[in-house]
Amino acid sequence: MNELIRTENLTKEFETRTGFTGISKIKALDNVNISLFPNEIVGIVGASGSGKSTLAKILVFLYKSTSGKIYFKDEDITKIHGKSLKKYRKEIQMIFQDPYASLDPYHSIEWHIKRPLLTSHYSGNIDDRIDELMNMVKLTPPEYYKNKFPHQVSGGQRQRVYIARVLALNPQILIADEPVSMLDVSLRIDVLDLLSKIKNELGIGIIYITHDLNTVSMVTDRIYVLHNGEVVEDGYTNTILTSPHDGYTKALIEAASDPYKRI
Amino acid sequence: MEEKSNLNGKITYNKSKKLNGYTSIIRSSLATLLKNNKSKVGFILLLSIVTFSIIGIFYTPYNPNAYLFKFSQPPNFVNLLGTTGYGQDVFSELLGGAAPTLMIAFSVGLLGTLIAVLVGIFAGFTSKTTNAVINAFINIFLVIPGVLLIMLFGTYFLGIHQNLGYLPTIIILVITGWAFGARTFRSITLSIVKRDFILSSILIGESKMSIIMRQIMRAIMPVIVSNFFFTSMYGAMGLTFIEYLGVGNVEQVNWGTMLYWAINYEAYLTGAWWWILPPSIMISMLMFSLILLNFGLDEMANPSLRVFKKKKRDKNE
Amino acid sequence: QSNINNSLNNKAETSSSSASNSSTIYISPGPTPAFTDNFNPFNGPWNSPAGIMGLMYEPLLQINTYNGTVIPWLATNYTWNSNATVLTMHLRQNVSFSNGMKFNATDVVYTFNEQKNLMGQWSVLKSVVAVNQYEVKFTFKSSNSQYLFYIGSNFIIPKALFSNISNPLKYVDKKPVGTGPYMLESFSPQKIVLKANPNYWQKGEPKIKYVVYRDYVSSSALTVAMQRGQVDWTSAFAPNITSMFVSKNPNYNHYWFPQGQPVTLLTNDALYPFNMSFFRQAISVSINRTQLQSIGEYGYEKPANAAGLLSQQLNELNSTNAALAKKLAEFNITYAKQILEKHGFTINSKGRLVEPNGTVMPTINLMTIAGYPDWDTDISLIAHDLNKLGITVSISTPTQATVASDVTSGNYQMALDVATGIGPNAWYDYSGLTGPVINNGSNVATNQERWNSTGTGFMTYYNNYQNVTNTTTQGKYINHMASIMLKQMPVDYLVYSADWFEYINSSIGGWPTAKNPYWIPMPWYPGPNEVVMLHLYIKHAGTNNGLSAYEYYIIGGVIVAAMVGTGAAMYLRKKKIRGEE
Amino acid sequence: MDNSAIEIKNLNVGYNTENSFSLIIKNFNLSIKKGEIFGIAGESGSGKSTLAQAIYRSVKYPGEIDSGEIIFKDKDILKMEANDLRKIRVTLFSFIPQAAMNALNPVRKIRYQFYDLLLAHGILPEKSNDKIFSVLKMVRLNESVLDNFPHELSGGMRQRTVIAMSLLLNPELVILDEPTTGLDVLVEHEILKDLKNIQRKYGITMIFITHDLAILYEISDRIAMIYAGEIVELGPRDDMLEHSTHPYNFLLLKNIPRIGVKMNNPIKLKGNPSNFNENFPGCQFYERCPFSKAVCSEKHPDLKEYSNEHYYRCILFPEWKQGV
Amino acid sequence: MKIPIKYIIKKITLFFAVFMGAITINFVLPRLMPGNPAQVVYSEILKSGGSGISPVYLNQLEVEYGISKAPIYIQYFQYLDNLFHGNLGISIAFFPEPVSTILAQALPWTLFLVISSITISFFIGNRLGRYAGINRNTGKDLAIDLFSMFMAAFPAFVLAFIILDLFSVYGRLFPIGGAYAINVNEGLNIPFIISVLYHAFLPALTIMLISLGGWVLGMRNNIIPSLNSDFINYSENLGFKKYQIKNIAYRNAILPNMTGFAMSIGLSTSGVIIEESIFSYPGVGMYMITAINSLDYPLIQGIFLMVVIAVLVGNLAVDILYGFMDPRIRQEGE
Ligand SMILES: Nc1ncnc2c1ncn2[C@@H]1O[C@H](COP(=O)(O)OP(=O)(O)OP(=O)(O)O)[C@@H](O)[C@H]1O
Ligand SMILES: Nc1ncnc2c1ncn2[C@@H]1O[C@H](COP(=O)(O)OP(=O)(O)OP(=O)(O)O)[C@@H](O)[C@H]1O
Ligand SMILES: [Mg+2]
Ligand SMILES: [Mg+2]
Repeated sequence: MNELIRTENLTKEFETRTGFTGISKIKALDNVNISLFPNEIVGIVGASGSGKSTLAKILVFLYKSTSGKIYFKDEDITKIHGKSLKKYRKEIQMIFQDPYASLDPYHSIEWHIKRPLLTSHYSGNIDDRIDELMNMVKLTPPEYYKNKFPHQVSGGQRQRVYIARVLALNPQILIADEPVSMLDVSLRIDVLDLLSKIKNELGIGIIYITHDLNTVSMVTDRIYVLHNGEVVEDGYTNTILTSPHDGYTKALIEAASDPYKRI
Repeated sequence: MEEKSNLNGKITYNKSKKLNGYTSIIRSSLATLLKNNKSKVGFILLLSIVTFSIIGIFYTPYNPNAYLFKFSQPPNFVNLLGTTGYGQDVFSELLGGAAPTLMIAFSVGLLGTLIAVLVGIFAGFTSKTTNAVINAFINIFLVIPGVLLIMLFGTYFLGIHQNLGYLPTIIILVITGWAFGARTFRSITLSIVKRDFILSSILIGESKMSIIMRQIMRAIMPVIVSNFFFTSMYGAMGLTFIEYLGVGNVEQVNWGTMLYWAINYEAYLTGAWWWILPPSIMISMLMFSLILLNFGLDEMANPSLRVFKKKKRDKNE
Repeated sequence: QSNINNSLNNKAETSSSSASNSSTIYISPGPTPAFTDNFNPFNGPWNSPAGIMGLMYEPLLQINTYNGTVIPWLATNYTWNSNATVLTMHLRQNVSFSNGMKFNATDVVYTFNEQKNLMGQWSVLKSVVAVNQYEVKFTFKSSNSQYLFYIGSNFIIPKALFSNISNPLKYVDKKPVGTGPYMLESFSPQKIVLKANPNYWQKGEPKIKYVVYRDYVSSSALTVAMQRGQVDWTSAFAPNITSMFVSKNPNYNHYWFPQGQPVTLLTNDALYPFNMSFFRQAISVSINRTQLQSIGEYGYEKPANAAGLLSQQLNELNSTNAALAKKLAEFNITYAKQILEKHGFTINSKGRLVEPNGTVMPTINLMTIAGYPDWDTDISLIAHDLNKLGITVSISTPTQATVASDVTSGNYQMALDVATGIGPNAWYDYSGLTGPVINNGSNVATNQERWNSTGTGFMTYYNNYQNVTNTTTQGKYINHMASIMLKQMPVDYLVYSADWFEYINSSIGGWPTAKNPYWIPMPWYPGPNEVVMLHLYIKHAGTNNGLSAYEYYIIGGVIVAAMVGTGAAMYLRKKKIRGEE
Repeated sequence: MDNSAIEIKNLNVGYNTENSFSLIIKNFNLSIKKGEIFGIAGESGSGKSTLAQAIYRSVKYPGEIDSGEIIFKDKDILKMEANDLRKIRVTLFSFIPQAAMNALNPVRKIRYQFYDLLLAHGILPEKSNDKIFSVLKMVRLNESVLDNFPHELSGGMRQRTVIAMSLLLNPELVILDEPTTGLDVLVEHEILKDLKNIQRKYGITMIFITHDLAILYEISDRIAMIYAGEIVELGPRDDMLEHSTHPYNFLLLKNIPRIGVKMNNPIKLKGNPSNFNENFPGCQFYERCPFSKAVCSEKHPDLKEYSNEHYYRCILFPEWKQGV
Repeated sequence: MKIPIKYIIKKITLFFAVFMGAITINFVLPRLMPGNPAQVVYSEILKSGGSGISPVYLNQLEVEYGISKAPIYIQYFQYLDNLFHGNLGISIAFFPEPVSTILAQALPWTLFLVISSITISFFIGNRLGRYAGINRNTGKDLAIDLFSMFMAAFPAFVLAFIILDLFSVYGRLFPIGGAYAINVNEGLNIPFIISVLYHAFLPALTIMLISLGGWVLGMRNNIIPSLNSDFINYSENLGFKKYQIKNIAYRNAILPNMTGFAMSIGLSTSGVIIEESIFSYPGVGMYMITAINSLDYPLIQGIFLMVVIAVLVGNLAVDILYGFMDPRIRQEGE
């Protein structure tokens, strides 16, 4: 099977001006090559500032890459814009880190799920589709939640509302940028389970971004370890977690918390 | 599971059943507004001024324009607030002049806010360069003293348009009064646009227009209302100012022209307080009511200013 | 150089303040923002403060525009040739400029010729030549007996000082030198001090040694200054002069408001319906001038007569003309309607005026200058009055500049403004109304009402008037002109503008009054004000205004002490707060 | 009890809201031993921060301490004069609040913030540079941070600065409210290690509050789980880990993903967090407990002793445990 | 102290952009006004009896006043060129005084009045606001709030008239106008200084009262969140003394008011027009009114330019100062 999405030497530099003349560049991504297949969850791990969010935003074209290429189903989409960008965006969606900020506080939950259906000119019965989506993310019964506003539901539920919202577009790829790091332990599992479930049921490819190696081990098939914008290690999750090669990976594993350990 | 209050009991589910459309938003914000004592007073004050002005449209004891009485009479039973130095009835002028004054204040508020919102949101939502250009443009208007512009434009309009009624006045005030709001809206939009829920809407393919109308406008609603109040205040003050400088339409009756004539007659030197004080007090009441309303809005938008009465309950309860 | 100047100035200041007790008059010509440090006579007599030039520069003759009295001044007498084409001025000898230079015919010739060259003034003069050192001959291109007034009132400029200056018009003259009774002593934008000219040709004059012009920015500031006796002589408008000024000190505070030029309702006579003289007449009688006086003009400005003469000159009219002039200026709406109905106009059921051809009279615009509250009130009153005649009037108040340019270019229907000329007899009153009829759209200087007098014979009398110098003949001509005017009424006269004049006679005496109207009294009127000035004398020492230097030092001490005290208290309090807790 | 560093008795804390006063911390009793790291865990909204603030008597309006006693050094903190309380802060005990990265004055250099602190406690700053240096060394910060503004430091450095300030005057007791939340994993790990070292070295008593159970178990000596403002389980760390007596603790532990440990369909909590209903007569955890039975909704359970120093608040124990 | 260069460059660029915009408006506006000054002067002379004058004189006046008939863009470049050489032209109303002389004479008075009164009102307003904010929701707070709101709500010129009336016309405590007494000599001597202070008192008081409200309410609304902020809570936790805490809150809350300060110095420079004319104060405001009435373009433009520069420089100065005072800005830029 072919990759859904693949990057080739993706590099991103941010420019910051210093002094009168100097322009200093921060390399947020440095020749990153990743790929994602349908029906798999790929993890991107790294500490804060390693470029994880930057990568995600480039993939959904919220940022432009400095160099490198992006292939969507073997088609070079690095330079798309306008209509074709809109079309591409239907295929790739992003889940944000903070479920408290990613939903519009002034709109009901139903509105959030309905909008993508309207913008993508969904042909079937919209109400049925909303119910279907809400059931899929286990916001049941749908009627109970539809007219609520984001601040009236828990963080985990918000994240699920958000997932329903992006699933409404039938994307082939989901990018989840630390989707559970703001959630309580008791809610994390639910959301992670949901991600696995939609992967299995819909065959979607998911890029799961996190700094928490614990959750990575739970859901991902493969991981890329990102350090200062570079992929320092990649491979099957189990292999890497049990026998890491890179020092940085080792440090990450060492720092991962575990109630059975003692500091 | 029962519907029950969540999140510190602040919002109850049944209240939010059908909170759709702007009217209900306005209604509910009004309710929040009126919870605040200061804005409640402001609202009542404004309401009474508006009522006063509406009465003035249909009824004044005497013709406010006609010179019917002895000059400079102090208040008495025939002329509740005395007469002007020209023999007009001050109370009739005050009553009849209310509606035009409010009309100007609120038109300036409305138009000024409209322009400010359009420019501000546009600036906040376009490319970096356009944004910078608009920012400079806004700054030009902020930096150029309004008074000078009022005088210049005022004289200009005096010169060219003679039968436009209050239109020139309103135009001048809008020209000089929109920039403050635009700056606010620009920076608010800039910060909102970076928020995840707007990014999310971009990603799901919403058009810019839809985002502006459905999300940004709604998010900045309290600011819009507050800006409307402020611009209206500017309109009321600006009107008096324009009239004082004599670059308005001094033949029409409103609170500004009342002051113009009173001051030209040196009413304060002749001791005709009944001529100069009523319009001043009415104008400041109008301003005052708007300021008070704004207080409530501030607390709405900025919860840290909010206070509740202590309702500590008995611990045995 | 500048050092000397400075020390001079300082000396002047101290001497002026010491002198201020004894022999000083405080003048304000009316509210102005600030005085200008330029006394170049080529810029005309109107430098700010208005009137000051008249105390430093002098004319050949002093002519009273109210009644035509002529006082020989720098000229001792003048003669006309028979057909009034040559005017000879005999100059006063032993007159010198304030710097000691002698005054003689060269200065007069220079003044007129230079003004002719530079400003296009005196174009009616063929030549100005000195017959000898004290005799100057003015030759006119045609008969021009009435130019005596203009020539006589012109200030004479010292040739010696100006002939070397390349562009006298743009020259900033900070050290004026004239033949007048005063010299500039010190200048600041808020205060100008003049000192008596020791070389003045009228021996013993001026009796008052210092003149202080004080700047009052607003009329209210001036009013208050008047109330407090801080100005002795001024020209200020105050809505209720008795309560605001006189009553504050009834023994000393006085006013006299002689009637000046009439305020006119300019009608654009080139336009329908104003091209019909009966229509203009009808308008004239439908205006309630008493109301204008009492409401618009605060009771000060009396209704004008329809002939348009200064009230001081009304005695020049014969009885028929006088009666008609009175009648046509009287409010009589029935008469107005009669006039119109006679010419086929009707009034419809809605009370609107209908033209003979059946159309309703369209709305007419009436404008006047914004910021003149009395005129602004007047036009709304007039609009009201005309409304009763069935004419809808819209009023507008643009800026002075707009009114000026609209009126000169004929871009108006009706305008409230001053259109008459001013001079010592009735002929001048008509001078503003005559002139070539020029199409609307191009600029005119006079005849802004665009009155076409052909066929009325008016211009014959007007022109002939200038050919004669005999007053009886002139009187005949005036009455001919007046009767034509009354029939034609090219403009409608409304009220006489008041010549504001207030004075305080606690320390200074000799003022013109209604009972003794010996001269035009306004301090801003350069020329006439000199005559008044020379009549004034000190009765006894005036009041001191302001604090003495000692008082200032005491106040200074108190302020410093208070500041130190507050500072110390704040410091101690702060220390206490920090020490606590 | 000589051994106790601080003792909380019958503490009730709540918030004034628009319509009512809602109790968050209810009848809370706890005694903390000298020299231990006492961990408090609970989900978001369970009242951890409220409790911490109450202990330090720094609850801010609309929050309010309703009643109770907090005995510290034989005195009731809640009844102390405000100025006396001020004086013992930082000198005897200190509090590092949640989101401490924002707790530094943004417009003042770190150095002067240290000086201000010294001044507040009547110490002349000029002579105390050594003290500042040593405490910075303790938290492994370079002296150069003194000349920086807070925004010039990374989150971890700011966090360390705050810790340093709180430790400056050698307090015996330190309350830390989520000291590492929001920090990078690696940094978090380091700070935790440092904290533990400091604690061990100087014998400071620490109250450590977090919602991250894994971290709590890594660092604490004793642990209290709170749910809806009440202790639901309390005991020594090892006991709590091995012998959970309350379903909440048990399930959370089970739900923590761990490297290399495959979770096969763990039993999950039901419902949503912070759905607390003060007036509910039964067990507050009833709605979320997968083992709950009808009895649970009827009577509010009391805190019972399971073994030495190990308490739990559940009617169904040990019944439910047999089901797993 | 590190210099926030990026921030300063940004501000200076904006400064020049705004400056160019302002001077262009300055060029265009007076030219939009109808009528021409020569005509006004000419018709005045005509009416005041100077009938010896012919229409040639009108052209003469136009040339003298520099009323150009060249195409507008050429005039614009001439204008820029003149500006560049510091040549502001010659006033028409005060002909032939150069505009720069008039400005040199008027501006110091205006600046003195504005800067002193705004500074005092800034100081007092911030203090009052601080007091109100610290004692919020008490009677004191309400009293201060209502007072300052009322002041802000009252038409400025009416307030000026009332003050003039009370203290000067009827009260006779203060002079009714002018910048100094008639009998003192200009210069650095005690009578002059005291006289100047004495005369400036009422206008300054008016400006102060008018602008007070803004500072009070601004400060109050800034300091309340500041008092609730994390770093204040933390300072309390550290056992800071009360005055230390108030100072910390105050210092953080005053920053936003600082920008307002620059703005208002500039804006008041023109806002004092009213106060100046009511109190007969010889500042630019009075000249402005005359200039507009007599269509004195050069003077209008000169004043406009001065005021705009004053506002801009004030803004720039405070912006830059702000950059130093609020260290956060140095990095973020805006
Ligand atoms: N808009 C931007 N402008 C300049 N630099 C940026 C920008 N966005 C990110 N960076 C820089 O790029 C680097 C990578 O940032 P990124 O947000 O991708 O990190 P991350 O791995 O997502 O971190 P975190 O775990 O904190 O979210 C950082 O050094 C950051 O400072
Ligand atoms: N200002 C407030 N007004 C009303 N209720 C509040 C306020 N602050 C907190 N609460 C309520 O008090 C309860 C406990 O809050 P607290 O901050 O102590 O929780 P927490 O356990 O520290 O949570 P987190 O892990 O999110 O920090 C919550 O239900 C919260 O809704
Ligand atoms: Mg990130
Ligand atoms: Mg907390």
